[in-house]
Amino acid sequence: GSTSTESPSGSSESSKGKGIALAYDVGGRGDQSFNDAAYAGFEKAKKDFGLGGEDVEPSDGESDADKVQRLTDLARQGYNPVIGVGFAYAKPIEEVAEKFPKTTFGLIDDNTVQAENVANLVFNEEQGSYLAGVAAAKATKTKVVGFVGGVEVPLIKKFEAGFVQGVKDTDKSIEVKTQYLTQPPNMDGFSKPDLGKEAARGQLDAKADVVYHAAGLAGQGVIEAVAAQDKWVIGVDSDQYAQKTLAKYKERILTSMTKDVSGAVYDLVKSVQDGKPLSGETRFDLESGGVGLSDSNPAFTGMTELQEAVKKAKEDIVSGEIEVETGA
Amino acid sequence: MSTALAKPRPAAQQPRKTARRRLTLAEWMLVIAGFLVLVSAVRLITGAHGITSVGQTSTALRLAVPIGLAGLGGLWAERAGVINIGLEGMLILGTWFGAWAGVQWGPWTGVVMGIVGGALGGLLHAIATVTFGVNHIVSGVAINILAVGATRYLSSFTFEHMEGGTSKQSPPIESIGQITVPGVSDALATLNAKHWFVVSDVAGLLGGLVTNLSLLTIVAVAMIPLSRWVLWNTGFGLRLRSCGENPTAAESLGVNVYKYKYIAVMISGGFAGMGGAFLAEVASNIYLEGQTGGRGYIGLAAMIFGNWMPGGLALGAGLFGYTDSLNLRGGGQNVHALLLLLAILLVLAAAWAVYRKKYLTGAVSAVTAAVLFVWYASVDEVPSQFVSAAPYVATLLVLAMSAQRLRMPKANGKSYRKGEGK
Amino acid sequence: MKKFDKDRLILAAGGPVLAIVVAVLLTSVVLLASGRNPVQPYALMAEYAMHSDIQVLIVNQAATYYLAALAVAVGFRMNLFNIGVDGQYRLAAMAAALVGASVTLPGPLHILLILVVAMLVGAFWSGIAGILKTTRGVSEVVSTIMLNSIATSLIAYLVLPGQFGEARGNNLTTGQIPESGWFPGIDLGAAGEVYGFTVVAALCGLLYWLVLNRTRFGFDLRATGASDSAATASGVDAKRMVLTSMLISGAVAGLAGMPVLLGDAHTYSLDFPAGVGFTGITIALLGRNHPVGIALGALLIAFLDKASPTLDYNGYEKEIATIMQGLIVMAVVISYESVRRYGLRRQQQKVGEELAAEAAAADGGDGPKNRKEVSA
Amino acid sequence: MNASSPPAVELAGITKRFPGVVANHDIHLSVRKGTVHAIVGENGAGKSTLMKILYGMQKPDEGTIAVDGREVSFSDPGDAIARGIGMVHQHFMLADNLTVLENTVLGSEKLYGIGSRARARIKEISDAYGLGVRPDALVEDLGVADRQRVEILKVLYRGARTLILDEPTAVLVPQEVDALFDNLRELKAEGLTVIFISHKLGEVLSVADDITVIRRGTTVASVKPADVTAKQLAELMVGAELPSPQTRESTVTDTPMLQVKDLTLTGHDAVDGARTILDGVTFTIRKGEVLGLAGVEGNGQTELIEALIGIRHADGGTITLGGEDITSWPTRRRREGGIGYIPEDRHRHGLLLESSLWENRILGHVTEAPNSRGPWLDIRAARADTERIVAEYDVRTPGIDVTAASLSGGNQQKLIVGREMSHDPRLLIAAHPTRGVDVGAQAQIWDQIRAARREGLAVLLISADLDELIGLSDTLRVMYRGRLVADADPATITPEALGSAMTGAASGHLEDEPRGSSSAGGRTEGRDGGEDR
Ligand SMILES: Nc1ncnc2c1ncn2[C@@H]1O[C@H](COP(=O)(O)OP(=O)(O)OP(=O)(O)O)[C@@H](O)[C@H]1O
Ligand SMILES: Nc1ncnc2c1ncn2[C@@H]1O[C@H](COP(=O)(O)OP(=O)(O)OP(=O)(O)O)[C@@H](O)[C@H]1O
Ligand SMILES: [Mg+2]
Ligand SMILES: [Mg+2]
Repeated sequence: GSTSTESPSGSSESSKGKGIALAYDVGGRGDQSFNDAAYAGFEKAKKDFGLGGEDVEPSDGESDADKVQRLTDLARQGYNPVIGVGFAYAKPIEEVAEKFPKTTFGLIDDNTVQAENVANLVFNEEQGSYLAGVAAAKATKTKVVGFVGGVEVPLIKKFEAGFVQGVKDTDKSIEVKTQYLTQPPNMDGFSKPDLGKEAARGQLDAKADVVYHAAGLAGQGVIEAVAAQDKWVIGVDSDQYAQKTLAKYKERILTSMTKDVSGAVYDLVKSVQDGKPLSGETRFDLESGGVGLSDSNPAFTGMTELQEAVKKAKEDIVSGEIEVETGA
Repeated sequence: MSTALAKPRPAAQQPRKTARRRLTLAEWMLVIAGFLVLVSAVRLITGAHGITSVGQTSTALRLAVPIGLAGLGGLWAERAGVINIGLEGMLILGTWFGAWAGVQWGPWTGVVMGIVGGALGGLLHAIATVTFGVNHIVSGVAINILAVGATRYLSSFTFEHMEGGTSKQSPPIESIGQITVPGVSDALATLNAKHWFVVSDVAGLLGGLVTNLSLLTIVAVAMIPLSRWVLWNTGFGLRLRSCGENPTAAESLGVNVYKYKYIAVMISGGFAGMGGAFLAEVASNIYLEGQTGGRGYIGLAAMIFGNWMPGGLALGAGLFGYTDSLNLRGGGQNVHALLLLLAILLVLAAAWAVYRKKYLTGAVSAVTAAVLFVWYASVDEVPSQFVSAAPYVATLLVLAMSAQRLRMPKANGKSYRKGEGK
Repeated sequence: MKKFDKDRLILAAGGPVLAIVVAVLLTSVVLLASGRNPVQPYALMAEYAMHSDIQVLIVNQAATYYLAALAVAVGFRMNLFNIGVDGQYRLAAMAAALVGASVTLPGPLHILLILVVAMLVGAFWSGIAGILKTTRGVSEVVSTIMLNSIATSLIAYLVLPGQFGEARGNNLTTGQIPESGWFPGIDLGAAGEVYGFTVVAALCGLLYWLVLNRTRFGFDLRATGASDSAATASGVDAKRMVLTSMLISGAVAGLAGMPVLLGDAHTYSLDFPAGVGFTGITIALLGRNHPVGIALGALLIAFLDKASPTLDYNGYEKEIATIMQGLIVMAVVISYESVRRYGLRRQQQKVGEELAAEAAAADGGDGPKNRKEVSA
Repeated sequence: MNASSPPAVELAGITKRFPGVVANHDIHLSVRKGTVHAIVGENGAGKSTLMKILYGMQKPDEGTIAVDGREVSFSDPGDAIARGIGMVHQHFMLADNLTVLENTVLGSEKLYGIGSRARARIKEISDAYGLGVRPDALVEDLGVADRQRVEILKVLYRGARTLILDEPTAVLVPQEVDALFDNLRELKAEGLTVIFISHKLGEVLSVADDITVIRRGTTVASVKPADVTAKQLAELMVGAELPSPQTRESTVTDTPMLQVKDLTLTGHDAVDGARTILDGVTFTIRKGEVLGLAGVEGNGQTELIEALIGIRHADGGTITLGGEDITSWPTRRRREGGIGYIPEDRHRHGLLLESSLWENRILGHVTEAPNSRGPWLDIRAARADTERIVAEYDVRTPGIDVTAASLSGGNQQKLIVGREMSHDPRLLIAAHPTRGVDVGAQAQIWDQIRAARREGLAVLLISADLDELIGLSDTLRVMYRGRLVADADPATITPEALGSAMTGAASGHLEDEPRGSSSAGGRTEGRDGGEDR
């Protein structure tokens, strides 16, 4: 029989294609985090460049074969670029990219796949987290700060490592409490705010007065718990101070460690549109602004000593004077 | 659920005066006091003051509530003879309906609708198992699948179009309100912070029960004695239980067994639904896909653990909530302290087994105790991966030590047809 | 006797067909109620599944499901409810991948080693539940639920880079199994590759049937499932039977990870498919623990899984497929039960009728019936 | 009583069909107020069905019911109870895990609540009729006679004016039966009506005012006890002459087949810890001997059988089969070694109800020819042999592929007997081999046991039917509270004498006194007095 993707129009090879394709990782659209950020970039690019597009969610417990199928489907239909959100797409993209040399594949959060038509969009989360650590160290009065990670996977370990280093480099005597919510493959730790809430309460009870979370949706629980006690919380991924669902707590959101997935998606689309598609590893780091600290909370920008320390740390990282650990 | 192997029959001609030896109140107090002293000692030795802190207890309570409610759901169904493995699905329906109504009409309406949602799941289970006589487990599994699909589907018509909601998440729900017993709470917290022997531990345990109590938590906790009262002290409860013990006998006395099974399974779903509403409204303030995370199954386990009794299941849910809270609140050190506690308990168990001349059990306990002690002595913290397994390991261990004393309702899980009894 | 057999065949086929029709109708009601076209989703899915590459996906997925469902079915046949297939499957896949990646052996031996490790580890994990049940009376339902979660923690620990795992970008893996440990697939060109292990899965089904229906052991197992007390009285050691079937169930669960591991992934990583064991329960129920029924059930669920993405592309909610799954399971079990009852009643009726006819003939023939009986 | 008052119960033209069976066909029955009305009929005649219809548990397909002259229609037992009808079922309808009080008030909570008022009322009734029940005891801790009383109490508690007792005496020993009859007479004196079902004709003649005979689902006669003899009644029931178990030609040899020495069994259960179930049980069965074991249910017979077959492991003592010590053998090896087993509860222990006949033929003998070769089943041979059993043992079935559940009880039993006999057992353990089996099949099963005995089979027979026990056995033993307390010669013993030993009133060697009072011979305990015969 025929395969699902044999496109009768034959338009697949045209350079302009049908637009952008976005394939999500577990969680999919609506996770208020990673996937949603990718979606934001996707939407913006669609609008700015007047493109069409398709975004597709995964099913539960799927294997690589399903991802390969999804990517092939999208590439065959003529989408370009085809973006896989999350490291789970590494192997599938490696396989599919070979079959579609003219299509650009974006791979977020992974740099293990090397190919001419694959753009590895990776982030130095540890660098941004380092700044968060510096800010926390400067903001704490009790000399105890907390870190709540959603699921104990290497990606989140990077957040932790940078944060801890940032705190310790600023003031060795500060104690960092670390708490993960679940272990993989149980991804509840990214989606259960109640767990985040209880973990944050535990850290607050242990005297922490600044808590940094890297827990996706579960982080909402962290924010709620910390705000309830008028302590500082540091958000993650996007500027959580500006998030509507969190408006109630925004006063207590000191800052957020932003990870510009949206921008990365946008950049990739733009490069394809410009006819110079990104290839190989593109790092989104402090220097490029791919990661950083948001400063929409006036209370945050008003802390001068803190701001200076953060600025200094940023310069040192950019200049290479400070080498931030990734926890691997 | 379990296939009972041949059980000795009582010799007919020897009526036994004391049917079941129960611990007296005084003995219970003694056991509890002994346990407290032990825990306190372990706390002082290890310096893991977190194990009996106010926050720990209060977190444990919050984590225990949905499990306990699911367990109560299981209890009501199984007391009427229907195994309810669909609790997970009913919990899911509870989260969705609770949030859906909660967002629009306020949290208490949400609770009511959560209960209704769960009860709908119960109704479906009752139709399948009571009317059609389908295997109870099969029907439960089907309900779990259906609930997942239905709530996802419904979300994309409702929450997705709401301000602040997505297809996987509801907008925030207004808080249901919480209370802290003024004065008492602070006093207990102060006492707890002194780290005194036993006194601080008791203060911590009590403190957790009067601090930051959600109103729904109070309602939920009240359901335990209420269930006990209804099931064991009213005619309604007696009829319901008789359906789980011997439905044919109940039928022969004019009890409408189908009706009571229906009621019981719907109440069962209602409790699970309330648990779901609790998850969506108190534990977090939004509905989220996958929010229940297997708590229905854990609730079922708590109920079996509690020997199909409300008090027992509360204990089971409490144990689970407590170990889970240890895990979420600086787990490594706390669980490390627990290793020592467990080792000591096992030494005691070994001694008891040897006293009862059960040498094999004694030896196994002793060896396990030794292993735990070595582990305790050789590390400062338990790896987080193992900490997260603590609630499950604890449940398994306690069950392994107590399971043989359990007794489920005799006709539980059996299909019943009117007029076909022998 | 042929008459009964024909009846039975009609009844056996009637149940599922009726059920699927009912489930489809109910799903259409749901679609209608939500203002969707009540027919088009099926057409879309059917059309999508006509494509050969989707068919390959379905078959490959079905192989995994099939093994998981067989594992569940072995338990069901004994009235044991092994909810722990998922944990056994994941732990076994992880251990097998670890061992497979750390040795190099000639092809068949390498694969054999991996399979043996997978089965042993799966059996070990289910055996814990078995031992707890036989020695301590712990319900396997509860213990396997707990063991699933404990397996998660154990795996998380073992795949840490400090332990046995290695980091690959943001992923953690157990290292790549060398090519000698790959199970050769069946290449279908553009449609893709069917896992070679699908054949093994089918053989497992055959073996399951053979052991259950043609051996002494299988008879004992079925007898225990049909009546625990009668089996004990017939000389089956019920406890040993519980443990044995738990071990077999776990070993088969261990194999469930092999189609993907040996045919595609060649390593265990954080994104290895989870939840397969739960789907296995559904499928075992659908297939009534019969190897052919399970195969059909596995294909049906795999079809719903793999064809549902097309709904997404066409503006429908993919969840329609999940709802359908639930409705099918519900409808199937209800119709099975009704059909079973009907069949039993019908048979009793026939026995009654035939005996009455026989008695009438005998009465007409010679004298009072009782006299004849006693002298017989 | 008052002849002009309407009958307490009047059934007219009742017909009830079950799949494959017409249980009741055009039955007419009229029960006078204030009398004891007996209904007799052989197994499966339709007595219980009729009573269930009267009690609202089954709906008649045709016919009418009138209570106190008014026509009624019951949709469930609640309606019947409201009309003053109460029923004590053939099989106890009690929830084991509930207390006597709970079992009693269940369904009638409105009468006196479920607390102290109910308890007081129960005490009152119990005292009034001398039932002696303890309201707070768990039913599972009660013996059969006590359970029987709880059942009667349940009916009285509801204020029933018409009591249905469905085979209340089946599990009672003669002394308990007498006590029950005293209760019945008292009830009658109070103006209550009793419908009493039994196939023990002696009882019926002694207690009933009227007798109705049912045969094959329909009323065949209504008689007064003064007008009939037991033999006439029996022939009315059966519609033919009666077979009898009495045949005495001894085949006992000197070779011991089964020797049991000091068998001791202690039960451990969560409920009340250790408890002695079997206490030093010692006996021998020789080739060609039938040893009958009498005893009230629950005195350890079940456990003894289970210990012999190996389902339970004895805590002490030895079991020797044909000179071989089999104490440590598992069940399967014992069965392979030549122990045949006719279990007392065929549905729980003897059959796979939803499996076919040929699979049931394999059950228990899966390792033996012709069922298997090596590890493989030999289905063809098993089927062929099933055909043979069906033919030889007159199992009435249209074929061997039907499920066991679709056979009638008697035919199920014949299949089991055929199966066990097909493996040439050296020892047959037969527990209630003819329970629930009709007269024809009963005789057949007796014949088969006798025939095998002639060829050297040793039989351990346990039965509640004392006539069967006395008629079939070469030797009799009585078991009481886990011990063999008495022995007797079946040639001379009477059921009454046996009955008194079963209640523990007599022990040692029971003398052949015609109306056996309990004056026991020596005070020898079963343990000591066992080996001397
Ligand atoms: N629920 C039922 N379904 C089908 N057949 C039934 C049912 N109940 C009774 N029967 C059949 O109806 C017939 C009459 O049974 P019933 O129990 O009334 O007999 P009985 O006279 O009480 O016998 P026994 O002396 O053995 O108690 C039997 O053949 C029995 O198998
Ligand atoms: N509770 C029940 N439910 C369904 N069918 C029943 C039930 N009891 C009996 N039957 C059916 O009724 C028929 C007769 O069974 P039963 O054993 O009562 O017959 P019987 O008349 O006593 O026969 P026998 O004289 O051989 O003992 C069988 O087909 C049996 O399957
Ligand atoms: Mg019968
Ligand atoms: Mg009867």
